[in-house]
Amino acid sequence: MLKTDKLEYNIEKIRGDFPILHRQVHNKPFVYFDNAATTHKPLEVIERMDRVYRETNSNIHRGVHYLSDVTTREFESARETVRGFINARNDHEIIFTSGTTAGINLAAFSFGERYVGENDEIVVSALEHHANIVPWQMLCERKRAKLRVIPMDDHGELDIEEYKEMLNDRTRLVAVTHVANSIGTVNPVKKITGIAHEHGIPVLIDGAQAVQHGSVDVQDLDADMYVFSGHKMYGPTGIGVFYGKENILEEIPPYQTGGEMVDQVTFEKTTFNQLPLKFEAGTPNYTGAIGLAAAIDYLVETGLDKIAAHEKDLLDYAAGRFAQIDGLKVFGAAREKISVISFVLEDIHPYDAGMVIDKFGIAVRTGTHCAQPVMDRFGIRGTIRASMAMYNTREEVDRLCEAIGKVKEMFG
Amino acid sequence: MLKTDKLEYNIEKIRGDFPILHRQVHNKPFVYFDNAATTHKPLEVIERMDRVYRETNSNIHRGVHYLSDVTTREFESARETVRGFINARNDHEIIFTSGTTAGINLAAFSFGERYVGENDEIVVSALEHHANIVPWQMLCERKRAKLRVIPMDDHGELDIEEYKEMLNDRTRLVAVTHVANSIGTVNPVKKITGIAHEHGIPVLIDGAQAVQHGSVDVQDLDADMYVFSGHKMYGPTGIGVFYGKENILEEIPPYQTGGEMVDQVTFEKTTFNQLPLKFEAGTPNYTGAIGLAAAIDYLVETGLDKIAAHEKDLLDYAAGRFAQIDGLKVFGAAREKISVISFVLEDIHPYDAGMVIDKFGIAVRTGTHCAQPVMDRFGIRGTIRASMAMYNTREEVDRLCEAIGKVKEMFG
Amino acid sequence: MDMEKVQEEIVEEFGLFDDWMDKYNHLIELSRSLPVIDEKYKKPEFLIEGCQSRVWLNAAMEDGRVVYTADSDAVITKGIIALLIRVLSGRTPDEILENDLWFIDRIGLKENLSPTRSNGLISMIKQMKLYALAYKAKNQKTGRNGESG
Amino acid sequence: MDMEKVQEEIVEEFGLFDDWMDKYNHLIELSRSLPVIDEKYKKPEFLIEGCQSRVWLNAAMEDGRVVYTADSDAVITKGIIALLIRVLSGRTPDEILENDLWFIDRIGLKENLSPTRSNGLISMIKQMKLYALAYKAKNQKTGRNGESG
Ligand SMILES: Cc1ncc(COP(=O)(O)O)c(C=O)c1O
Ligand SMILES: Cc1ncc(COP(=O)(O)O)c(C=O)c1O
Repeated sequence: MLKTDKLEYNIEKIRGDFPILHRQVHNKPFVYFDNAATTHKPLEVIERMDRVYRETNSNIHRGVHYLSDVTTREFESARETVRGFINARNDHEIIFTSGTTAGINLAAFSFGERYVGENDEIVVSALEHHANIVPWQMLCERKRAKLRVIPMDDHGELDIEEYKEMLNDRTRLVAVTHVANSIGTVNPVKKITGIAHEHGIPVLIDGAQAVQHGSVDVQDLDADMYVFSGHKMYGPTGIGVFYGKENILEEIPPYQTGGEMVDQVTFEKTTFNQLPLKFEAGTPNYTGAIGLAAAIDYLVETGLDKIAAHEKDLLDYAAGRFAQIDGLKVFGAAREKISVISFVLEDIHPYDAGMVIDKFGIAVRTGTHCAQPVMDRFGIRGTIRASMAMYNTREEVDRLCEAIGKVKEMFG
Repeated sequence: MLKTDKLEYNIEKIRGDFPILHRQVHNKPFVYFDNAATTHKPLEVIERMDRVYRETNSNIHRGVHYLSDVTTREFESARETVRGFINARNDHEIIFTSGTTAGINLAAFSFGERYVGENDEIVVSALEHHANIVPWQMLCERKRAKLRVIPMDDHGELDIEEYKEMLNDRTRLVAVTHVANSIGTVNPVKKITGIAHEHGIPVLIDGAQAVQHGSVDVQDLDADMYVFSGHKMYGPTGIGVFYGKENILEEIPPYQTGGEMVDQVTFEKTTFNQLPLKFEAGTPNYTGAIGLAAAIDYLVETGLDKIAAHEKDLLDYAAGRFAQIDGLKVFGAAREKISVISFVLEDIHPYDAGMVIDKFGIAVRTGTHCAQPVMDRFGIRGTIRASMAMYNTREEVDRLCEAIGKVKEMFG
Repeated sequence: MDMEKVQEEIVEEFGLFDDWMDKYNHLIELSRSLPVIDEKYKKPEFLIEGCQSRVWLNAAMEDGRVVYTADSDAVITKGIIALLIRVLSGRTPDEILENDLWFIDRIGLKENLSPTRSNGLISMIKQMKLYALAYKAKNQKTGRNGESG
Repeated sequence: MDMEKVQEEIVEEFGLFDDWMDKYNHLIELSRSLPVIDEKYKKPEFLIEGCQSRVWLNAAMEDGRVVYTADSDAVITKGIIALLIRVLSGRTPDEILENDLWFIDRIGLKENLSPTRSNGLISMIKQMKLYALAYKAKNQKTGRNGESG
């Protein structure tokens, strides 16, 4: 156990670590509730990347010179940090990508080329972000395969019985989100994976909204593939992770090709390098990977359990306050739910609401949240979404409620 | 004309802008001649990205809140900066990618899906980096198309007559590098494009080694597609540019799919967004794009012509000094050549040489430089490559010569 | 009143309000004055792309002048279109095409009213001008204003 | 001399040199002592992956001991293999598999000699141990050292 585990969750210290939280917006103290879109960065991350550029920058792997070696080591050590973070078995199962979307596209292409043919089926859920729908649709179109969708109920929970019915000997892959970005449902991914495995079907989990809110253990989940983004977990933009079990990564063909990931190149034939290089074509975003490792260090030092507890308290508090607001309707009432409240105000367009809330210096997101099918399911065109992070406070929730009051006053 | 054009090239000021140049390596002042692998970053770039994370960070496009708007504007203004830099006709012809390799893979997939079929031909040159070979090989394998290679002569110049012969009514695309990273040849890309266009064949140019060394005008070159990386032009890692003419971008299908690049998503059907979003799936590396724009501003302010003149002086000086070293053989003697000297020392393995040169605090690269076919063409297994940038000096060339002297003494 | 005058009037109106809440309230007020599009035109063909809220726009030619009707599901957006219509509706195609909408910047519509989706605003104006252009072309074809295509 | 002793000896030897040029010169010297692999083994099957320079390695069993021969096209690499062979060659498989090569860190081979490609060094050691493992398995099969598999 970490030594900090015994300390209180020091919210003031944590807020002090994030420079941007101390600015003003529209002459009001800034309140940021758009964390599901992207999170802010602690000083550790900002300064770590700054240091790369000022002191050690060099391209990695093939250089014999000193700084190339230093940067290679830091990049590979970032890989080891990620491995430890999600408890993967091997470093070479960690592939750096530019983000979740890139990771899912990698999977859809490489896994698809190897395993998916005509009339085969891919299963996704009704709770997916577009990033975990469209690449599979494109694959199905290319291969004439079928996309099947696990339905959800009115609470925003997936129907596991339906899911069981859906699996058959044409099912090649199940791709589900760990946490739904639109309404916060935490899916029972371990159960979902277990059921798929009974049929020998591999599972990809979209962890974009999960890794920043609690510990994830890919071996415990027995996930075959797991993807996430750096920028949503307090790390930099332009970096993400694709985890794949070794046997899958060995089996599937590379996705992007180019320098570094090849072994031998002639115009007649090219052979590919070993894992993880096989999947990392071109110069990787090594600065981003090093920054991501700094973010992970920060999360681990703070303690993911403590973060989860703090965020749960915030969510409960916000739910309680929202329940008292007339005409406010929350979408998503799953028993397991994380950090996101998606709501509408009766007869008020989310866009109108968002524009007024913004004037209070408060950032929320409005619209479909790249999850149009979820909106369709609820028969709405969009919501106002407040998504919380480790640095948010109850006072900020109060300020949001105040702004909502004003919205109602203006448009009610 | 820029006002700075009248000033001298102030190398001391320029070196002052790059913090890393002032460090020591192995207790010696650091000399960096590995610029073709990656370049260092001026303060403007480092501080610009730092500012994003400290002051304005937010995910772009779909937010109604203030900082989302600020970041969206900065991201789109970075796109406009890139457009101006390569003189593209429209902003929406500029697609942000994670680097050159990603850009070429985009082209190989999207152009390939639309235009390449069985027995069609793709033409590349003998001077390509692996990034501009392997994606086309993979495409050819998938589509049963053929890869043709423009040969080069002993000077490292492409054989334009052979190239003309090679084009036929099965040729779908010509993909050539603007500048060869391995030996510095500047290809006559305008001529190559003109010849292809006589046959109605589009041309993709790999500008990874060109944009940092002189002005590039995609309209003047009449390039159909042009790709480059931020990290090789004094910008950050994890960002690059894919330029495509509007009509091509409209015609070809998207590559990666996911959030932001879609218009409507249902499980039955997805329609795609307009350019450039159609090609920018997921959260783009907006910090990287803003950093890249800062790098471009820095290059433009310094003056690309002046940089080119400075680098030419360095190259000539180095060539002159190298000519006096017994047993040193330079590969690549093209009439048009940029910033790279690739050489071997008689009977000495490049790796041995590189290790000793490193001890002098000097960074050079050794090996095949991701251009194995170039090495094969010359019948060698690798070279020592010194690649120069805007901040290098004649004194640094002298120090390299001194180190080479020591190498010869030790292994001779 | 010519277009310049109307724009000046709007700038003056907005100048009365110190803070943004008041400006928003004014837009909400204005939204009620929007000449509402006929229900039968509330179809995808009349929807403007690039807006976070849905905007439908139609135009008709009356006595050589373009008359716009519109609607939106968001109130503030409606207020904005009402402003655009106040300036542009009932003008000749040439007036619409040649005049600059400088009032937008002056009342801070672009920067302050619709933070991210000034895209939406641009799309609306573009669509309004497209209608004007279409009617102008039609007029020219039928020879009504004497110029040749 | 046992493996510990040989490693101590090497550390002492390298301790004599203050600067890296001298250490390199010593490696160049050592490269000449490398027991060179037979030309017929200079084939892809004997090539070690992960090295910037090419390294060929072979092993034979003589009286229960593994004897290595090798070559490389780079001199410093040859010197490094010569060191590895000095420590490991002529030992029993068990000795090779059980003993730690601590001398590498002590003379700074990993950090300082081959800056990036300590990968190559790791591959070499791995390959040498693999040979030992293979011979051990073979011995066990033929029952020569009494243990069962
Ligand atoms: C000519 C050329 N093309 C492509 C690349 C690949 O660029 P990146 O690694 O940034 O994707 C390089 C980089 O070495 C290059 O020199
Ligand atoms: C569940 C989920 N999946 C995928 C993504 C896409 O992530 P990125 O934009 O970083 O590629 C997101 C981001 O909104 C998400 O919330």
